[in-house]
Amino acid sequence: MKTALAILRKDLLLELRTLETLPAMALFSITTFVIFHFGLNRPTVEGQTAAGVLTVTLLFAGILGVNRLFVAEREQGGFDAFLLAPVDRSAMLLAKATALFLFLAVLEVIAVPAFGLLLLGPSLGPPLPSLIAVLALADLGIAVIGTLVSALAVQTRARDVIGPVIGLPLLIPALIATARAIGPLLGSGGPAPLPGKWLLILALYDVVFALVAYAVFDFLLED
Amino acid sequence: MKTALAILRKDLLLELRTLETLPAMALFSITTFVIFHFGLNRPTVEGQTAAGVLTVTLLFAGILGVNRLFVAEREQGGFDAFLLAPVDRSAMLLAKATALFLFLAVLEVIAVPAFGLLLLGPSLGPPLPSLIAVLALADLGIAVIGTLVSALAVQTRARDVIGPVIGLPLLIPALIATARAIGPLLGSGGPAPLPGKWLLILALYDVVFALVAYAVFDFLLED
Amino acid sequence: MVDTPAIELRGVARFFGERIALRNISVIVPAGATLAVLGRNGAGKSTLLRVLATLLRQHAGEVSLLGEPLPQRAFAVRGRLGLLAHEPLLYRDLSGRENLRYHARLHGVSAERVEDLLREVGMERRGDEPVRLLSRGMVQRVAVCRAVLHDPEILLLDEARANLDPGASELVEPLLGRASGRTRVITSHDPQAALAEADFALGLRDGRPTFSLPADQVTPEHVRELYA
Amino acid sequence: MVDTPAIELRGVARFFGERIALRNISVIVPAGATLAVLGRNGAGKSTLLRVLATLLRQHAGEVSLLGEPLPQRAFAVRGRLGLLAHEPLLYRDLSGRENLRYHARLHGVSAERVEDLLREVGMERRGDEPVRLLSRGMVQRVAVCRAVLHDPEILLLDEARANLDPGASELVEPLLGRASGRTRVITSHDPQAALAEADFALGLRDGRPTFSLPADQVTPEHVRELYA
Amino acid sequence: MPTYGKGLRGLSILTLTTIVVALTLVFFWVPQDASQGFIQKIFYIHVPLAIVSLCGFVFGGILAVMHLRTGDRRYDMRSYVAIHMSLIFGVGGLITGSIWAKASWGHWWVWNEPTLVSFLIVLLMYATYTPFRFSIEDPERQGRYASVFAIVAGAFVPLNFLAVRLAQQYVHPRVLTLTGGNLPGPMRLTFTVSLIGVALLFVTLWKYEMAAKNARIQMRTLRRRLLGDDDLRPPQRSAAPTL
Ligand code: HEM
Ligand SMILES: Nc1ncnc2c1ncn2[C@@H]1O[C@H](COP(=O)(O)OP(=O)(O)OP(=O)(O)O)[C@@H](O)[C@H]1O
Ligand SMILES: Nc1ncnc2c1ncn2[C@@H]1O[C@H](COP(=O)(O)OP(=O)(O)OP(=O)(O)O)[C@@H](O)[C@H]1O
Ligand SMILES: [Mg+2]
Ligand SMILES: [Mg+2]
Repeated sequence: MKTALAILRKDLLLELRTLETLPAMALFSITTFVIFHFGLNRPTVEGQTAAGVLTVTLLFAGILGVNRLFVAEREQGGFDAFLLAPVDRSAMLLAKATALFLFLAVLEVIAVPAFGLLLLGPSLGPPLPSLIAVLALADLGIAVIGTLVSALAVQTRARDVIGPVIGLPLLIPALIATARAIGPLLGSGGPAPLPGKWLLILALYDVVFALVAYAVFDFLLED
Repeated sequence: MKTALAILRKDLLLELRTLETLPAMALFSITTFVIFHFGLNRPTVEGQTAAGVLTVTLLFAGILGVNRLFVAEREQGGFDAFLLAPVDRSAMLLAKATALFLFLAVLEVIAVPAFGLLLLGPSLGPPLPSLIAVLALADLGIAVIGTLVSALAVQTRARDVIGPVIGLPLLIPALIATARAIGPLLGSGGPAPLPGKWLLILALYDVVFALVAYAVFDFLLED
Repeated sequence: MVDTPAIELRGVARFFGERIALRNISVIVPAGATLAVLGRNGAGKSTLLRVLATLLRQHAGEVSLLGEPLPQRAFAVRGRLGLLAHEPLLYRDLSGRENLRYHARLHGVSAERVEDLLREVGMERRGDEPVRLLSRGMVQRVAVCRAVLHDPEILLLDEARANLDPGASELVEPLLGRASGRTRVITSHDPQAALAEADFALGLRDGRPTFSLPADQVTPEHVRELYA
Repeated sequence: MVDTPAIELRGVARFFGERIALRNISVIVPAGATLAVLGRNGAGKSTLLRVLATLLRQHAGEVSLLGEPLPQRAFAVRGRLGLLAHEPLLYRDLSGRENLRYHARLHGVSAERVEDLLREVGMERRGDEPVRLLSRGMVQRVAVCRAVLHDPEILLLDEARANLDPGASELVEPLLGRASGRTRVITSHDPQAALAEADFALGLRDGRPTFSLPADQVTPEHVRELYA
Repeated sequence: MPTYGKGLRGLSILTLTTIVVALTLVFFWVPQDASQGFIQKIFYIHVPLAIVSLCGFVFGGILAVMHLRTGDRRYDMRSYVAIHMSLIFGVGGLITGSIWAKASWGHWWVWNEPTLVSFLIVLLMYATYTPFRFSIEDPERQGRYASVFAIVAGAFVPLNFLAVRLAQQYVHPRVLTLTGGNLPGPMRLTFTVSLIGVALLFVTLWKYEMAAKNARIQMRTLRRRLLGDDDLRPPQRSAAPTL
């Protein structure tokens, strides 16, 4: 736990040392929505389309975040240094997944209001609590899978393909569930109740992969 | 010219060895289509919406490629080695833009059929030639801007964020033109003729920024 | 009880695919002694050090460090050994101080120790600059701090003094040198210097041992043969 | 016509922000001679070499290489100089051979030259492995090939023999050594060895010259002062 | 070294007068717009702000070209200050525009006004300028890269307007058009005076900031001369050029 905190702290330091990331992400999300506006050529979106837009934005940010999180470890020997320390391997999983989760969460804190302001037809207020729940679950999934897969990619050294090729397909179920769960919330007639089925699937997905990640992570880091 | 070829060759070889960029780009776009396929309540899209989804997806995938364009040069001293050679600096621009263009082209060879299969309502066959023309022009724009932005971002500390943040707004005009040019091609009633206006704007965009890039690129490599 | 040796290797082998990086290595280093590993480029020196550092597993044979067999009880010896490899293992975008603080937290070492060490290697005034902006020798100084931060019992030094100026070499002597009292495994491409500070010597050639002797029994003939 | 010196610096300065990395450096190296640059970690040796390599511009003073003023005519001397810096400047995911072929293309050198060089440093059989999998010394050998690939008139060597085993040191002698007939600027943390193979010596301290003399006039006193 | 303080006082007075005159005209003289009422008066602040800010960006780009051509770092400083000022003016334009939109259309944001959308994109672009500078340590490289940025962004501005304007199939019916001849006389006069006032304000602020920056640099040079070079400080990071 303390180890995970140390790693997390180091990552956040690396990432945020000048707080230039946050404004950058704010700009980035606004730009993204401007792009969707022009791309879809609609002044507003709602329902499933809105859900799709949000999910894809999330996915894109996730990939960027994953790249960023593990590059320093790989290029600068951070993994070796970590492996030399007398600490629990899973701390790395915990720390990296948390960092990724935070990255996504911060992005959403900025991007979702921007989305509401710029692109979303229906008001953002009513569906917000449910939306937060869904997004949190989705972030968790992306964070766990992203960490697992990048660790795999870093450690195999011959890091060919592995990262995205395994990671993205693995994420598809979670992403579909996310889009489906969000869709009804953003309907033009006001939010429908949260679709429990999709939420459940998402939660199940998170739990399963968190357990799997925890179980296999140690082996990934050895050798 | 020969220099550019040498660099290009090296870049392609590196990509072939590490497969870091293309799989991520391709899988990202396919994942996006899958999300929209299962996420939208419509099984298919057409017209402007189809054009928007396709363009935005390709643009994002392109940004993923942009981010990695100069990473190897920076981390492994490739810039220095290149600067030591008695060759024209612009060769780097030419080579990197070509590499990016090729990546995008390969990406499209995979992503466009996937799009036709997963998402597009109307048949992909009839509009294909016009589509290829538009995409080629769009790729050119992304390649030039992407190279420029990537060269700008790679020497900064927040490189992974700064690249997309500068690149996306810069690409908006190209994106608008592309989406608008593609829209009529994918109409449900069969392809309309290519909208010349947008093609022209796209071409103008490409030419202007190619010239600007050529003019300023040297300054990015010195020192 | 008989003193357990600090390091004991018996018939150790390690492959990379088909390539033999280490083969049939047996050596014993008593606590506090220094082993010099010599050999040509690619002989397997760094690989051996990485095996000892628990970063690589052996494919055959037995390794035990401080009485604990590897790799089974690797977790028990981590934190009791320090590695200074070819790469400094520092984050280039963090400052030396931040890097060391991070490692201090990982190893449960106090922040004062970081300051002490930085002072000892003469980097206290440059400690707040990103490692990327430091000169190569300064980076190496910080890397030395990293390796000895947790006061390890075993030190694995892979050409540790490369890039250090003569003054810095002296500064790090109490940390890395024989006087530190640690059990050490060192590699160097200066066989004379290495043998002078070693108690035992292991000669490697294409991953196989050519000699494994007390340092004072290594003859110039041995050395010549090793590099021939 | 009087022979133009291969390297001529007059009052050269270079800053990094407020920091003075070089100040008031003046030195002349005739063609074919060797200049040893000595100094502590952070003295500015690598910075000087990077200025000479046209990778950094001086902020004050004049630099001329082979009679061409820098940075104005940098393009005219690139391709006539070779740099071996702290970093090998090789792509880690490409093989040694691929790396060298790439540089050969950039420099307009034939592919045979690559093979010859690889053979000369004893890497012809390991030339097809990604650099990332090579041992540190093997990487350095490939880096040596890279630096002399285009048969440069001026060689800038930043601790060029670090990580090379004694045998490899001999192998690269005809390429990097005095016998190569090139004008050389070398740095080293072994002042004795460096002075022995140099004609001129420049001592740097915090970026400022402490001495600039023919190598045989450098006394142990000078050296002591430099590192004190 | 040029002294940017010269003539600054006269310029300040002129600017102040023009702005006071403009405000007087806006609030006490020009007739209220028939359909939009009092809120329409924000037009006289909003549009000049936006126009001046755009011109400032282009100005910054031109200065950046000069920087790269001459290698004189002072041009970088000028370009930096120009873009910085333009950003402030641009945000002002965006906010006043937002207020206007809220008052007249009931939304803070509308997509069907091409100037507005394209200006948003331009602002998004330039908003990265300062963080971008800040993330480059080497002052010289910082200047060079920032200039490249400024040039590329400068070229981007017109292209962006073209594309965005064409993309709008339906343009909101307009009460006022700058180019069209249907701006009534008093309105045109008021608008022109406002525009001149804001432009003068821009120039004045630009000069003030240049003068301040200049003074600081001269201070440092002096201090270095007095204390000698041995004042070895680590390179301090700043988005602003340090020369
Ligand atoms: C949030 C930002 C903005 C909003 C909400 C906004 C809103 C408006 C509104 C409501 C009008 C009046 C249109 C009419 O009554 O016909 C207007 C006009 C105008 N705006 Fe903005 N604006 C914004 C930003 C900008 C920017 C950044 C520019 C800079 C180029 C700009 C330039 C203009 C011009 C030139 C006009 C007069 C156009 C005409 O009547 O032809 N606006 N704006
Ligand atoms: N990860 C790896 N994959 C494949 N081969 C490897 C790997 N690491 C090392 N090798 C090979 O193992 C052999 C031994 O390498 P090692 O780094 O141990 O040599 P070394 O004795 O340290 O040499 P040097 O003096 O050059 O540092 C070399 O042939 C090297 O190419
Ligand atoms: N890019 C940079 N930015 C800021 N400072 C730098 C940069 N590069 C070098 N320096 C500083 O310049 C000084 C000289 O560095 P240089 O690398 O030339 O030293 P050196 O003599 O080669 O030392 P070493 O023996 O350790 O290799 C050092 O204080 C270093 O921190
Ligand atoms: Mg080694
Ligand atoms: Mg150096």
